[in-house]
Amino acid sequence: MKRLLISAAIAALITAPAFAAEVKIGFVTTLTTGAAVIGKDIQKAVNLAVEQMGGKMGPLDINLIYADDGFKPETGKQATDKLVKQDKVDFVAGYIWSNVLLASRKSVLDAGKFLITANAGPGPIAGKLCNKNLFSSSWQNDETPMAMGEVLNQNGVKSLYIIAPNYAAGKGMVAGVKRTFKGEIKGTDMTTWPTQLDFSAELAKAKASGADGLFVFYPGKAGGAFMKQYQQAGLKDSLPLYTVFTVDALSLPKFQAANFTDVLGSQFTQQWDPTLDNPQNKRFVSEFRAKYGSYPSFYAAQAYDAMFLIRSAVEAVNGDLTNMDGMRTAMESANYPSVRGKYTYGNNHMPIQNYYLRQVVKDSDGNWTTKVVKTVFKNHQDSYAKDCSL
Amino acid sequence: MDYTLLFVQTLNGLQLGLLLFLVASGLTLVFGILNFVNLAHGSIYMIGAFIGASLTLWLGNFLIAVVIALPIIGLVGYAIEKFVARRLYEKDHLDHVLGTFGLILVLDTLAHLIWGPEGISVPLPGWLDGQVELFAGVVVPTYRLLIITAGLSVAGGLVWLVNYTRLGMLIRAGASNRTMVSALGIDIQLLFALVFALGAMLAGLAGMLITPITEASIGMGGQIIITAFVVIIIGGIGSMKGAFIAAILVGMIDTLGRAYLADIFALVMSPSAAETSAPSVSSMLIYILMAAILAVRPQGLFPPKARP
Amino acid sequence: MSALLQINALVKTFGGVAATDKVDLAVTKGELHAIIGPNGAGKTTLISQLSGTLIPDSGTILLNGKNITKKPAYTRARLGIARSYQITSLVMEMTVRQNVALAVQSKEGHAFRFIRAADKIAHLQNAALEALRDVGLDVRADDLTTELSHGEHRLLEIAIALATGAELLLLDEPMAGLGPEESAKMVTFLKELKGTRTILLIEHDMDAVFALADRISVLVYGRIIATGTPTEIRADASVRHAYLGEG
Amino acid sequence: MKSMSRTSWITLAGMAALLILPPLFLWSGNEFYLQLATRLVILAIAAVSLNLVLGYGGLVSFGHAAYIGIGAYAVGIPAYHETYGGFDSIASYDGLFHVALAVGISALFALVTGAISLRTKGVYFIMITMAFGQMAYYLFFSINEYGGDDGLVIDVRSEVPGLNLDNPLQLYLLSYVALVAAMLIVRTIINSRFGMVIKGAKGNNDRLVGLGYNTYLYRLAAYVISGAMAGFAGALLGNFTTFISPEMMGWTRSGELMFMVILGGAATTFGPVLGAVIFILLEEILSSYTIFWQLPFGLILIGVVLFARGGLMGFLTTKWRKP
Repeated sequence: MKRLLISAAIAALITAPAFAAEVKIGFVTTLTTGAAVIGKDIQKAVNLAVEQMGGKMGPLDINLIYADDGFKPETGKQATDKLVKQDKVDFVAGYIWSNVLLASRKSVLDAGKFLITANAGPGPIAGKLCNKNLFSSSWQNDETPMAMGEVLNQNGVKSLYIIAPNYAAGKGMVAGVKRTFKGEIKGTDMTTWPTQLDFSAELAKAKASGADGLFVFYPGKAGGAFMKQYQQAGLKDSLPLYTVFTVDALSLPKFQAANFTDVLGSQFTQQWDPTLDNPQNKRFVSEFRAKYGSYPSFYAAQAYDAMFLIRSAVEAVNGDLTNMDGMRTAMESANYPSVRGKYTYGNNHMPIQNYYLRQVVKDSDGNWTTKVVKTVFKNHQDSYAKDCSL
Repeated sequence: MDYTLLFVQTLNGLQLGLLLFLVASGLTLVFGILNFVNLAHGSIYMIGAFIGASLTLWLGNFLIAVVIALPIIGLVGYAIEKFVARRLYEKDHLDHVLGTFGLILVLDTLAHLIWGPEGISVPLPGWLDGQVELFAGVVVPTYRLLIITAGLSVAGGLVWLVNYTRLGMLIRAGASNRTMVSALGIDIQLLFALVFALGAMLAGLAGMLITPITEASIGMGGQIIITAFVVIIIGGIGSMKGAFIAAILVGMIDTLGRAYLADIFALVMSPSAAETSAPSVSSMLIYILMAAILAVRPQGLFPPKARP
Repeated sequence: MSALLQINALVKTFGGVAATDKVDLAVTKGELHAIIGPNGAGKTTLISQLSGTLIPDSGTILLNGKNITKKPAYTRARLGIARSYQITSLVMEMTVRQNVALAVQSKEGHAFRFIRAADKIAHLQNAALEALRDVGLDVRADDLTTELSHGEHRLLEIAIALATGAELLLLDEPMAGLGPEESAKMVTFLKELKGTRTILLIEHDMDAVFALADRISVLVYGRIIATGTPTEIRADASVRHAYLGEG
Repeated sequence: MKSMSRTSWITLAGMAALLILPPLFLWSGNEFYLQLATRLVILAIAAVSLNLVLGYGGLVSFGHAAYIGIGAYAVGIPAYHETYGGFDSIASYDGLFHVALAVGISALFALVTGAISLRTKGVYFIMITMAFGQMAYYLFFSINEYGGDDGLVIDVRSEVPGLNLDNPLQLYLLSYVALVAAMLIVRTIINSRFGMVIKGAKGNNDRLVGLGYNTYLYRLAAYVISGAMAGFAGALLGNFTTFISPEMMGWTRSGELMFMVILGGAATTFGPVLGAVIFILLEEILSSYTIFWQLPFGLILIGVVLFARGGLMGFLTTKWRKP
């Protein structure tokens, strides 16, 4: 065992010194457990981005290191520590889960590296925990449900029943929709996360409440479970469903394979859609589909953007990675081709961007995908920016 | 009070309870007869779900897939017994816990390798996909009724099997007296393997039945196994009757807790406090129930008779 | 003559069958009182109720006039009852000496003493060795208990019971499974012990019982059918009929 | 008793390696391996404390991760309030206060749950301790104020007189000293008269009761001591990771602690430490090769249970005894 430790140390010694002409990017995502389906999609997008960049950012070679957070904050933090301390990366990107990001944030920022969140957007990092070296290529948690609340108002929904998982993001989503929805909230059920996947009791209550609409947030496999039970309960006509982060490009092929037609036509809000009309998005979606045979998810789109954001920083300083200020200024301008179209950064380094209403449709080949119905918010800024001291 | 809603929620609780019973019955059977603690029982439930789901997509019919998948999961159980479990019987419970903990890691990773991380959704035949109006105002999903029916039939079948068949006689004898069964010239190793396979089929069936409601996914076993253990501990480990009653009890308490706890709390505290505290308490409810029952009855509700 | 142990109308039933059926018994201080009876007569059930591993359904048990009927086993032990088991019950993973030291240490009132190593506490170890010497096991003091022979286990059981300093010893078939030679040794030992402690002895070996006992009670189907000196018992017609199978 | 000296030798060599190697990692520019060693040593403390009840006492506690979590929150919550205000009576950065809180609350939790759990035996005990662990998990999961499932970031480490815990080497050495202390404490307890009762009750509870020991109380005391020590390990872990989440208290974490004890060798002084070392290294090495590392890991776990009775310490001492 001693020999093992020593040889590990020697091996580390040999590999540790960074060979200058490369930019090291650590990408933290979920590669094990059932949630690995998201991490896999993200990997596809990131690999595609690297390929399209020809393996280079400015004069530097890209050295990309993936790390698995195991769907657990503690594991994610350990993985982050290793990236920062052992692999000595220049950028740490990724982070699907709010709790993993919150746990890992300090390790990256204390080491003076850039941290790019490509999905997670808990309130604190947009507000009091904002940092000059922390950027988001996604959104703040509350914004998407706020957009949905606005849609509900526009659709004339008078009363709403809410079902969401009882964890931080779930509570954030509920707070978000309540912030903009002007009608009456008939009831709110918070379910045990992530273990509870049978929603019969909640659906029965929602139905009995007599609300006009049902708002839910169930990411990942719980979303599939919820959609099915909603269909089996036959509530489509009496209690229309409004979701955020529940239906995505990862679940649609499964629904299609199971011929689960009720999901067609369902609507949800998001800052991106594969049909958005800009050259970068067209290239991304078509090459992604050509290479992997499926539509990219919004997770993939955000991770893809994160890579181009990083490239814009490296190019701006012409590969001088010691010029942190130069790279930061470059990223703050968001001067890179984003798949969501042009957006800007707020003082807290969260995107100020549009939110769209999306709808599930069949594409010309019969694949289930989404299209944009309308723009709900234009250049929307999150509500935590004022708490950020930057 | 809305009695229609109460009735529907009771049905929901019954359905959850019966599903739990399917998992717990296999667990308690294996423990009662083989004195074996099997944490990996949940992984068998998961594999059952995956096999059932794959066959459903392949054959295009859920019910036929279940019928074919059942013997397959039985074989999987048999293999697990033969290669791992059998070697653990003679060791103590701590070794069972650790060995089957390792088995969980192995089976979950194998499932990831075979089926990928995505999980599989399963379509139901049209006639199962709708709703039934039991009586005025009480509309329930057809499939939930199927689960209730299946759970009750399996419970009945187990009662018959254990009490009125030769295998059941051997099972009961094996439970109380291994030497006697061996002395009768019966291959006790085969008997044990069959019991284990039967337990696997029960867990697998539960997994197959839940997939149309949720989906087959990695890690689904780790979630149910703890609840199933709570059930058999409350019921008294090794007792089939205990497992049944405890499963229904846990299903009811969990469902009704989710449905009514906030209302009940609102009687004694502010509505907003009730709304925030109710979900926390309801997620702990079954553990509180278990601790309370064990505090009064350390052997559970129906401890099997002491073996002299 | 005062009764150290007084049992009144003790009843314990298992599934409707009375294993002990209104047993009355008085054990006098200093005597060796034997209980005999056919298999299944309820002897071990009786002992278990006295030691506290079973709690009687009804009736009373008095030790030195104190009611201990519902007291847990450890309390009874502290009040002065020590038991040797029919089926050897020792801590097999410990050394012989440690087994006895545990018994010696039980006299200290409590063992919430965390610092000093038990093996280094002289008076404990000496007392343990002494008890072992009494039964002739001192040479094996530092062997693991599991390495001892069956006969030695029986002796160790006695040594442990002695080392507790208990006033009343409940000996449940100390001769069980012993060869003739070992049995003889045990009888000699019990003879020496007699008079120093009050002993309630259950034993199948009739020769041993009649050689040792001051008084004998006969237990049949959970009832005491006779109590008396060995001579009286030998002469008792009901005993001969019910138990010794004569007449 | 020849194996005795072998055991001591292995223990001393192993502890010396743990003292010397990690600082070398730091000085050779591999701070990450020092961090790995810190986590390892802290988990070893928890394993040593679990060994007191599991190894020596035969009480299979399947909920010990809860104490680690409680200990970590005992650092995080006072620090959180000191930083962000509120709850003035506990708001503090004082390390001694954190430790007192961690040990105190853990002991209290062990006392209450142990009092109920120890009434049960065997599998019931395994499962009820797990149930209490899950309760603690869901409790912290649902306290929004401290982050719920998002966990709680500890912005400021405990302030300990004469030490700076932000210095990784000092934190490591403190953990190391704590580990040595934990080993000595367990060793002393186990050789004491109290320890004799605990070990005796594991071997033959009825016998001990028959001798007049209310073993329930002794076991409860051991359970409380073990819980308090694990809580202390949690306070260190909180300072090390500067982050706490309920996930640290889940039942799989408890299972991992049990595995460390069994892997290294239950009821030995050094076994749990060795188990923690091997466990962390295996996890680190296997997971650097494949994301499917849990497959070989699980197989090793099964192999250890099936073939390595007595754990690695048993294996090493018996192998070496033969000429």
